[in-house]
Amino acid sequence: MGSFPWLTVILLLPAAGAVVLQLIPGRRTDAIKGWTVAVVVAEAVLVGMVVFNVATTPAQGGCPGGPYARCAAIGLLPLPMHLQEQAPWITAIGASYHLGVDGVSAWILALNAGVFLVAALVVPRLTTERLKLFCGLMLLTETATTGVLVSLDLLLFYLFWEGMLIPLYFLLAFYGNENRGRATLKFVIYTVAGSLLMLLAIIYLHFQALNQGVNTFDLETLLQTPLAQQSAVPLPFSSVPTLTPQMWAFLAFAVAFAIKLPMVPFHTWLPDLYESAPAPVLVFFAGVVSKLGAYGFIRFGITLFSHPAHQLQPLLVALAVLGILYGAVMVLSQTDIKRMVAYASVSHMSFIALGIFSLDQNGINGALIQIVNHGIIIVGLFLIADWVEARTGTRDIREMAGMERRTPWLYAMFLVITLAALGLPGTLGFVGELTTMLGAFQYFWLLAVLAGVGVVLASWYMLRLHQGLMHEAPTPRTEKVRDLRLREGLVLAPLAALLIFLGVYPHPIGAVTSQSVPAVVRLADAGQVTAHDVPLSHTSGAQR
Amino acid sequence: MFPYILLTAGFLFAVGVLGVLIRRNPLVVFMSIELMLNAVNLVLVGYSSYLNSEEGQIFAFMVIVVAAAEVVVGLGLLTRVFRIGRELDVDDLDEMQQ
Amino acid sequence: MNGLLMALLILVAVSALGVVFAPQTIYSALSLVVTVGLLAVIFLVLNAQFLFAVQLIVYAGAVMVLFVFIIALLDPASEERARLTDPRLVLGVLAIAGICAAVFIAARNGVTYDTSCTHQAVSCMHGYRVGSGGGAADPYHTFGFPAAQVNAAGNVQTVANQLFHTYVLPFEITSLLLLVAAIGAVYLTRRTSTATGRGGAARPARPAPDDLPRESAEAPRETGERPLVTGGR
Amino acid sequence: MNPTVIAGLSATILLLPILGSALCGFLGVPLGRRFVNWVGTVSIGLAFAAVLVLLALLLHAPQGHQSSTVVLWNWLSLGAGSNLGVSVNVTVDALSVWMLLVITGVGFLIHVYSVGYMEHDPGVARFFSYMNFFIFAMALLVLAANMVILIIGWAGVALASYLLIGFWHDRRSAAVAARKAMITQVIGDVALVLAAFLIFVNLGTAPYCPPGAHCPAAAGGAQHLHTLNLPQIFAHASSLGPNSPTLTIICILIAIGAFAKSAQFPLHTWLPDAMEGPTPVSALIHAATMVTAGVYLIARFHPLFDLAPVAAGMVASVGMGTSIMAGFIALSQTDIKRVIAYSTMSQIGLMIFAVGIGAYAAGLYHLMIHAFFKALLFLAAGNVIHTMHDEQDIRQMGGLQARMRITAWSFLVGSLALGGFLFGGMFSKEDLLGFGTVNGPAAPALYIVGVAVNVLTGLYAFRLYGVTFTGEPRSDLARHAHEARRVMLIPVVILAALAAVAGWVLQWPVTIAGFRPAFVDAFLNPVFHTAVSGPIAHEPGAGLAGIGFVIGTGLSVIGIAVALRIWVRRDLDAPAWFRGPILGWLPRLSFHKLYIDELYDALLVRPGYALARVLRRTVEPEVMDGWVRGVTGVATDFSAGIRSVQTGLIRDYASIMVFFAVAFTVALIIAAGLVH
Repeated sequence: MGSFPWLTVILLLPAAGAVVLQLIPGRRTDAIKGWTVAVVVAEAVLVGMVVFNVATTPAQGGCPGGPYARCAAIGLLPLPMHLQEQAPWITAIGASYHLGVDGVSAWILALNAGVFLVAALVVPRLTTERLKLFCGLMLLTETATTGVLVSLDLLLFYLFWEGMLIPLYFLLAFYGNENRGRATLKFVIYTVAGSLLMLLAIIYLHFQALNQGVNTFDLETLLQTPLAQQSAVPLPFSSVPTLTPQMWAFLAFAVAFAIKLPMVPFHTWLPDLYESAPAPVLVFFAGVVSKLGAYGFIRFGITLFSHPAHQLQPLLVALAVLGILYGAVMVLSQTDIKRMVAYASVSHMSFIALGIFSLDQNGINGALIQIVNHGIIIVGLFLIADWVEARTGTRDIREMAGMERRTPWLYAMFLVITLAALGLPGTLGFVGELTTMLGAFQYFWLLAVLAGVGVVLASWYMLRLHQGLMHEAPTPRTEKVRDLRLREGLVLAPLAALLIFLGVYPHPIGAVTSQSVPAVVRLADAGQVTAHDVPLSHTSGAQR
Repeated sequence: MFPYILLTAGFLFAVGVLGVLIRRNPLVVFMSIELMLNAVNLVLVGYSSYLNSEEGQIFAFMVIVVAAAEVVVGLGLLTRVFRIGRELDVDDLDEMQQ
Repeated sequence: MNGLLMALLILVAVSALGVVFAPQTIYSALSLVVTVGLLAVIFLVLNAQFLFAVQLIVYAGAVMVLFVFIIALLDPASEERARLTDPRLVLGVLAIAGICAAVFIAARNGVTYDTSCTHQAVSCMHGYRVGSGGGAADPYHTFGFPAAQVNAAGNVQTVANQLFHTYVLPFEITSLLLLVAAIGAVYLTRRTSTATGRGGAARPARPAPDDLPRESAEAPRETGERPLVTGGR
Repeated sequence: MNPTVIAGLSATILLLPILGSALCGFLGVPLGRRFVNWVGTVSIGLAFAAVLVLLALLLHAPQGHQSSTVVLWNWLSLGAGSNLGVSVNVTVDALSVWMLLVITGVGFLIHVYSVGYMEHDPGVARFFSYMNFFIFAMALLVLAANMVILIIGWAGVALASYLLIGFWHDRRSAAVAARKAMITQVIGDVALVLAAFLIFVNLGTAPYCPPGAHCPAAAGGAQHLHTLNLPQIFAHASSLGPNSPTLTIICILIAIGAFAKSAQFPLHTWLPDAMEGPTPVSALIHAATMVTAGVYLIARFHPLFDLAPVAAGMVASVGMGTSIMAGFIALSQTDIKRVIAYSTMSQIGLMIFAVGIGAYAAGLYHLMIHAFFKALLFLAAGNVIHTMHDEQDIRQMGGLQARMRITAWSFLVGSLALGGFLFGGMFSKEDLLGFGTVNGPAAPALYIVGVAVNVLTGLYAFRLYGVTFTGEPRSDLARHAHEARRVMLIPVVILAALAAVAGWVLQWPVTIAGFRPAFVDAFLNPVFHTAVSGPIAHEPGAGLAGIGFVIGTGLSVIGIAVALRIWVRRDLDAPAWFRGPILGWLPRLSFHKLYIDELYDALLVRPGYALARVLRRTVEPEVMDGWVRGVTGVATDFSAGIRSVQTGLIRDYASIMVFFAVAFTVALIIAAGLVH
């Protein structure tokens, strides 16, 4: 790929598209949508090239099997990156414009480009008020999410992480159903609270490094800078592990990411928001924005804070498993199809969390696969829920039945997505759940068993959803529904086809992720090896 | 001598602040803001002289331009407010409360 | 020279007080004229001849004329004097004291540039050492004005040279800012059609009902009165 | 055997059905019924031909080369070391070919039959698409040489089963039954996946060496068996040692998977409900092939079960227990398909028992014979249901023998084969029961249960035959019944012929005058007699086998005879005994299927929904949102205090700002140590 700044291009292309969009007159809705689609298609093509490049070229850097101090001495960076760009940014405080792509971010980038493509395609041109504003905000969001995925500088990452909220806020606050105001407020408060904690932790890290004479926000540099172990402040309960400053910092990061992910008990903003947001926003919100929490855990959480991650591992995996089961049971109690999908999403996202916190190569690879998997599934499910709502005028599953007779294509596509969502072997869902559960199993067998209960519950609620809409005799609301339009079918069919294709041949994902995950796991394992340095390490998760 | 220049500038600035705080006439408030801007200019020029560097003067120049622009817009706003029949009192301009 | 400067500084301080405490607006304005004029002289003393000229022309000339003009135009009534117990007055005086004390202490104890300053101490920020032992490292122990040395090429030339080379972009941006301000002022002070009482004919005819979506798409750019933020659906 | 040829043939066997499925699914509706009928059946016929070629290759392969594993493509590879690395491998050996013969052979006949059965159904394209997909998934399941790929096939058949049970979408009962079947299958899948995890973590010491490649000697240090390839799993099974608890747990998990698929207690309740699907589906999936996959699975994993006698004993016991339980329930059911379904459950119980005690070949022998006669029974029942206009209650039937002679005779052949007299079952069932005399945990006890099942089998088989086909018609529908079309009769007749002849030809359980055909043993036993697998079941001696055969067949005949007297000649009013107060609970228990469905409903389903309700009404708003509200409450109180400051006057805001700015500056100066 030469020295051309591809990452900067994919980062700025959507924003540039949003700027150009302002030149189109507001009443030319066809031109507005056409331009938006053109921009996201171009972005998708470029991202495709980048991912292909990641898959086919060896990484630069990375520290194969050795202590990092030694690698640093010979100039090797801890993370094996495939494409990197670096330029000074705010030199006074050591922040730099450092972008990079590796196997961890490559497929999420592809997912990002894909869901924004879908979102642009499904924006209803005629019924969206102020279409130009909508499309512009959407493109800005894409730049922000891309920025989150390619930033290797903590400050830059934080900038995009928070910047993402601005267009999202307007999208959620202006568009959507009548409940949007409350839901948006809840989401924004949750997210900002988490992010501020993260900012504090980032500043803490910066000063930690500064104390050792390194003025930086750069992830790779911070990873090479061994953070001083500070004495813990004891808590009044002797059974509670004491919290070192690093653990506080990790918790701050973890809360920010856990809110975005979301993990139980930080999830209550999600059903409200998913219920009220419009479909195109949901497509990329559920499809990729929530995945960024998981990405953050992998990229920053467990690498920068390997000690605390290992010490809190039992808590984290317990929360993940709780999320799987809790989300699944909550689905069973819902009657609103969007809320059902929302809680199903909580359950599925917890699988991702489980994979990450197994701190194991299989688990983290699995989490990355599950990210792609769930991104595709949730996009499909929300589109279907939205289209069903538009056709029947209701979201209450009790008022719907028997749509199959009139909607065979919807039935078929919905079926494939349902099956992937319940993790049927042969779909991508199985690959993700198999590998995350394997990671969890290697940490502690009971986790995999409980996750397995979650899988069984998933088959229960997903079939309840699918059959509730499709089977039995039609109700008054559903007896005149029409099948998918060609346009809608052409959006859904690739999703369904991908779920099957990648289920039968998941190698392309695994081959890319497994190039980079070993480096992440080595970084995370650094915490385990010296866990005894930290007082009260009885919670350390070395049970293998 | 330099410390006294800084001291005077600080004083000018503080007096400007005081004006903003206690006066209700927007015109006087504007003038107080001008005072503050001038105080900053004094610091800039003082340092420029102290460090034998023209850059402070350049910045002071920019400040003067911005101040001029600000006065133009601000006074325009005031005439507007006056024209729609409001009394010239900053405490009446409290739409922010709603 | 120092005596002159000292005197100027004192005069400036006094006239500044006049701006704030003058009972009538026009006196405030005149005090301000005096203040900016004195400042211009201070600039001259500090070898900033160019700024001296600019200060006189822009401030004492243009800006203050504008102020006086507006005062004449609007004829504001004199307001009540602030009571001595007004918490804001107390706060303001305290602010004066605090700022002056802070500046004086900082200036007396020295804020010095120190190349040996690394990131070891809290008081050491990016090369500037703040705190004890200030005067010792001061490269200019005595405060003087080596005018001939500094401005061998001439102050105006030096400033212009910098302004049109190094700082040409900010310079152009400020010119743009002025332009925008001018346009804004014209926009703000123009006579609106409603104010002239020409009736509904001046307003654009209401669009036909079937035209509504287009109108809503166009509306924000047509009028300035629309609220900035409204609901979507 | 040439690997390329094997790979090509395996791929053909897999591709033909999936291709047929795709063609029917995507083009079936526009291209019409004829297209679907031809594509749907021919694809399976060709696959069957390919299986026959494989069989020929296998029979001509030299000794010791009768198993071949080939890699089709790399499925997933998560890097070196202890990371998952799975490739799509297929194994062709006697076991997989044996299963393929049943799947594609019986499958082909049932597909042909379906052409007639589904002739009036508008969803025929969907039907054949699903059926072909089932054949594909089943073929993948038996060909897979990797545990993950096996699980994919395993779930694929579950999916086909789900789709076909719920084939008639507008029936609520069908939807519920399909969901129940699927959830049960997912439980089995999860068990298998957990077993795979245990294997992954605990088994294996050598790095992966692909078949055919030159591998260096294993480097030291334990490594996970990250490929999950079956041959390697088996090769390393003994590394855990005999009777290891880990291996026992692995085997129990595999057995749970098998139980879910094969409808064994306690995961059996879905099978009778699964009869909601079209009858050919019941014949193919819920009788002949899919439900026997559990038997195949345990046979495939025989090296593990050989080393885990506790688990194997559990399997045998559960199989026999299910067998007698299902036989008991079958006695009182009134739905013609449910009776056959319970008999299927019972017969599979016997097969599970056989593989549990190590009599793999005997179990698989019964599997094939059972596929013949059970498919026959279902198809014949399908003819009856077809002519009765979807009426399935045998109390509405009767006297059909005169109206549909060929169907009735075929059904009789099937009943005899099931009952274990003259045909099919007499050979295969007695063969496996013979092993029961000398093998297994508590061999005599289980054997006695087994022969008791024989009596029950004869009873319910001929109860069904008698009530349905003999006597007087009990409804107008039955009076107007007529024989089925030829396309539906030919497969029935072929299956009847197979059920009648196969046992005589393939293998006898006893030696008569020194003569005993034993082709099944000869064909299959090399798979189970390998160097890595442990001891296999003891053959009963010739005398013992003879005595067992006489006892077993005798009891079958007694069961049949009693049934004939009660329900055909009607000169023995046996049910009267069970109307009294003493034994009255027995038929009720049987009729209500031992109340197991009700038990599950009360223990699992209702608590599940109740928990969900509690979570939604209480936990979510009070706990999950509650803690957040607690935090925000503090903030709200704080802001309420702050609000008084917000006067809306700019000067007040400015005052506050100034205050803090100055305070901050002063504080900074003091902190910087500038004040001495």
